[in-house]
Amino acid sequence: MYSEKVIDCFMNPKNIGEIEDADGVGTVGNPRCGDIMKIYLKIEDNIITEAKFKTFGCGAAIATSTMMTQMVQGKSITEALKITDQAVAEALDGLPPVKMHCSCLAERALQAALWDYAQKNQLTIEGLKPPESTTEEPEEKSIEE
Amino acid sequence: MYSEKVIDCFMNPKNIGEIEDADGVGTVGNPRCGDIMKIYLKIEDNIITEAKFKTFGCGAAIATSTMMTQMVQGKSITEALKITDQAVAEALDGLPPVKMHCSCLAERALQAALWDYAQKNQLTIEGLKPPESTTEEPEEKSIEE
Amino acid sequence: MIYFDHAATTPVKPEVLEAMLPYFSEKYGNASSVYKLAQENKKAIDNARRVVAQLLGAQPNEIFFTSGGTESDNWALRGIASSLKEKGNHLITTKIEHHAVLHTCQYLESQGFEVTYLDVDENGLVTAEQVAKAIKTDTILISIIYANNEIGTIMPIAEIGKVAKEHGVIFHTDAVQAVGQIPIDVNRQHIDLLSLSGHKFYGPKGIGALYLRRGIKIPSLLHGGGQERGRRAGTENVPGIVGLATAMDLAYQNLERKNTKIKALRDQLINGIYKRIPFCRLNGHREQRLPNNVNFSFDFIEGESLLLLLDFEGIAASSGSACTSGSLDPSHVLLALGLPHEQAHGSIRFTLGEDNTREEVDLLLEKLPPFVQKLRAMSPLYEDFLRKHS
Amino acid sequence: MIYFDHAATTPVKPEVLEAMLPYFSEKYGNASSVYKLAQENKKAIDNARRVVAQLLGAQPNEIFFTSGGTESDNWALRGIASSLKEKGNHLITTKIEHHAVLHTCQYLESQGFEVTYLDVDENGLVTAEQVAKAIKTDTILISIIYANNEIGTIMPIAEIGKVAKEHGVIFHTDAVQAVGQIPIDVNRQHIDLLSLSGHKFYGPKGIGALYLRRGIKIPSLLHGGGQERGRRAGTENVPGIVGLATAMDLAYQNLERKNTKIKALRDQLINGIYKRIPFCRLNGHREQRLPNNVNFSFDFIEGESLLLLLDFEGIAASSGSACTSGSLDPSHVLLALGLPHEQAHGSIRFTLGEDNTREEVDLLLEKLPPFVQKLRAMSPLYEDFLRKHS
Ligand SMILES: Cc1ncc(COP(=O)(O)O)c(C=O)c1O
Ligand SMILES: Cc1ncc(COP(=O)(O)O)c(C=O)c1O
Repeated sequence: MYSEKVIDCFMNPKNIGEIEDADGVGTVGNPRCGDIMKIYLKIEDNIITEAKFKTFGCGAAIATSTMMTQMVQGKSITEALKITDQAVAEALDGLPPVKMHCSCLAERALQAALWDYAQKNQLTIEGLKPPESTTEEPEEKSIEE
Repeated sequence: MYSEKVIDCFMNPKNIGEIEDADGVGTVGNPRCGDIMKIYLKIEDNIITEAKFKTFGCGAAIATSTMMTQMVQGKSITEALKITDQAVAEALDGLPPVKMHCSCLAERALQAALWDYAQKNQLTIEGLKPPESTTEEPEEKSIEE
Repeated sequence: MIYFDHAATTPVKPEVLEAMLPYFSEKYGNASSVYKLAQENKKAIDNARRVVAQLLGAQPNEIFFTSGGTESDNWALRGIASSLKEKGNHLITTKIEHHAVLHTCQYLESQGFEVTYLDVDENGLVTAEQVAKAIKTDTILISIIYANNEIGTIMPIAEIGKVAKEHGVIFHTDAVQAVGQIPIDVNRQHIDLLSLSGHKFYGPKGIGALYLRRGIKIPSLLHGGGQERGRRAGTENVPGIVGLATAMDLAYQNLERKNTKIKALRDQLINGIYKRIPFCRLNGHREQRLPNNVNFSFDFIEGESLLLLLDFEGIAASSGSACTSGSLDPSHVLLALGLPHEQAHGSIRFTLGEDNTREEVDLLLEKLPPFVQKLRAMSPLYEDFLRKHS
Repeated sequence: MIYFDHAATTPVKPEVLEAMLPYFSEKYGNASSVYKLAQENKKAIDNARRVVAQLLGAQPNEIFFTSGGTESDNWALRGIASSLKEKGNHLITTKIEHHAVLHTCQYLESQGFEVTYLDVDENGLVTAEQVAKAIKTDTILISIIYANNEIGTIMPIAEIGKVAKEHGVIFHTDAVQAVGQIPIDVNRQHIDLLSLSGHKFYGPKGIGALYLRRGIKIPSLLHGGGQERGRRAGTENVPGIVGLATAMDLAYQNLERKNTKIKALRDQLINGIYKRIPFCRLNGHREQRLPNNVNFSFDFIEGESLLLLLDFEGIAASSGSACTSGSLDPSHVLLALGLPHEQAHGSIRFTLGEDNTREEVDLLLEKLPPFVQKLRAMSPLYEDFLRKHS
């Protein structure tokens, strides 16, 4: 069901951990839907120099966390904000339909961390909205494709 | 589905044919239910000396015709009237449930032939009722056991 | 044994059984699970779905596996009835459907739906015009058998599909007898739902499929786990699904060549019977007919007794539909053609298969006349007939 | 591969496959036909029905073959609901039924029936008293799962059956997980309807049965030919039926000996996990539990990711019911036990089979702790927990 890329990112996850003095931290998801993603960012001169994560979730959630943190590292905030859930999923050679929400989660976790950074530094980052409650309700179960 | 006795009576039927100067002839059944049985009897001194049949019908109908005509031969009318459909079915080592109506048919064909004999000779035979219309409706189809 | 009852069921082909075998005891995983063993089975199912879809001109996500033709028919009719009951309560079908459709229609009538059962002509045909005339503003479904299981008559499906489409009415066809014998294209023929069953084309019993055009929603008939994309619950019968697809694929290989051969046997049998046996009649359309179907009424005799005589010579055939043998009712299909009861009771169906030979047909043609004669000699109907005409 | 997912499905036993094989390509006749080939199949079906009946303490004419547990459950519930709707519209079931029962109940609710979903205790048990209390004057059916597929808890079926009988309410049990593992007697346990499925006890997929007590009438779910004495239409899946009966017969041979062995492995696994892994909990009743079921919640981690790690070591297990893996919902069964969502998501089921060995369990016990540790190390929940307790 998973692509080899997903499996690889899951079996050999990168960027696991916390950043003690992170510039931005974002947590999304909730136990109810079985996925919690927490992203830590170091940001210098508008450039994301380091990204780490902790994730409670399925294989796809862990793989997208790995992929997302890899993709943002070295990117400017503006560039990082352009990374959509689609882009993460594509970089993983696709996700099964029932797992597409995991890539949304990664996108939202990143945005939450950037929002946290903006709040702390009293910045306005264009196009960045405040994260929805971190304990949002899960999307409706969708077995029907 | 059929016992060996039924198969034998069907494959090697006895007493097929007409009796030109029959003393009693009875026909029961109708094309609608797929069975027509016609029985010819020769009767001398209250004894059935000869019985023949013509039957349009399934294997069970032909087998019961054979069995019935064999069973009545040499019997007195009173004895013959005691031959029930159950007795015919038992003599055939049983009939499948959906085919039990065939043995009823044989019993009724015999009674119709005896009734015809009684009418022709203005006799009253105890326990013998006039045959129901020979074109009666079929019983309800019964797949449920 | 000589088997002339391929419309009742067919043997599983060796290649089909071989394709199925690994899925019983080796690749046995539950296709809904996460691990590898299960995922392999999921792939096998996906692949089977693709094969079935492609052979019908459909998309894989329009194919749903079921437990057989009966379930597909039940699901199609009850599904559409239930999902469109706000729109209307009228269904159109024919008098010569298989019981899986007919009894479902009767069930729907008991639930307040109205069903028009179209008459057929003496060959078992309905016309697209008849269908068009029967459509009312509250018609929600047209269900017409593709090819009849008893008499082999093939309906003008593409024309009926066109009428259905023009009137915006959903069109289901019970193609259980057609699939594997006739090329089908659900788009060109404007078919919205189609039922098929594996064991009719050398696949296994207990597996079938429903084609459901994308965009048409019907509720589940079997509720439970999320299998078949939430539409048909129940642990997937992987060997069955693989077997069905393999068999269907094989059936459509060299179809024309196989049909040429089978039609030749069929015509040899039809002509041979006409030549050798008086007072008989071919039932069903002479040309618009399944390549493998021969159905005759023999006057004055009853079908089952003829079947038994043939059986003792090792020849297997059927009187009408297999399911109804052993019941008292004469075939509703033959009655709908206008046959009198005694002729309906006196009909026999021979359905040929890929492995039947000229020699087998020759043998049948040799055995049949004396058997018919034997039964006529004991028939009171023949006696009456001879008396009248002597 | 090491297979610990026998509750999802089991491999077909060689003896079972062997018994089935002749019915694919040799004895392939349609069991409803008249001729010999078909009659042999009819005999095989009759024989299978006798075997199944005898193992349940039932009569052969109380057994109806279906396409699986799902169909049996759907048929039982909808059948009783439909035939008794004049008498009442209330059903009683539990919160931990399989979806085949649960979703059918929800369907019935949409049709105007009222359903009471009984709570279970922290071990997944309902009591006969709970059932008795829930019975109302318009209760027409009690449907209780015999043994739960996720947590293995065995319900007090005989006591519930007694309550049902005393109140004159019909009692159905979904025994799909119990059949083949636990001795069942429908009379002693006062069971009126019982569902079972072949592939759960080393039989084939796509075949099941419904036990229906003599005298109880339910309408058909699948309408069509007169198969299964007019109750369940569709050409009989002869290899499936023969396979189911053969497998069920084998399952009940030396049952006690096999269960002693499996229980020993189960207890080895339970005790081993408790010994090696902190912050975990056995789900389901410790004693009133299927011999082959082990279900653990591991705090702070999610089940599927643990499954994947195990899969890469060639170990197959399941998180909750196989059908719901891949959905977003945590198991409704675990939630009903009172587990918080994160623990429900973090549960794994190991279900043992006759061929599993001590060595395999040892291997699992060796692999499991580092995998759990690996996932905890990347879990934000574990991070929070450590922070709070440091
Ligand atoms: C035309 C037709 N429809 C439906 C069916 C039912 O298929 P099954 O018996 O495989 O359920 C059959 C065969 O029995 C058939 O010939
Ligand atoms: C308790 C229970 N009921 C019903 C079913 C459904 O059986 P099947 O998938 O064979 O239709 C299952 C297994 O999937 C089960 O475990």
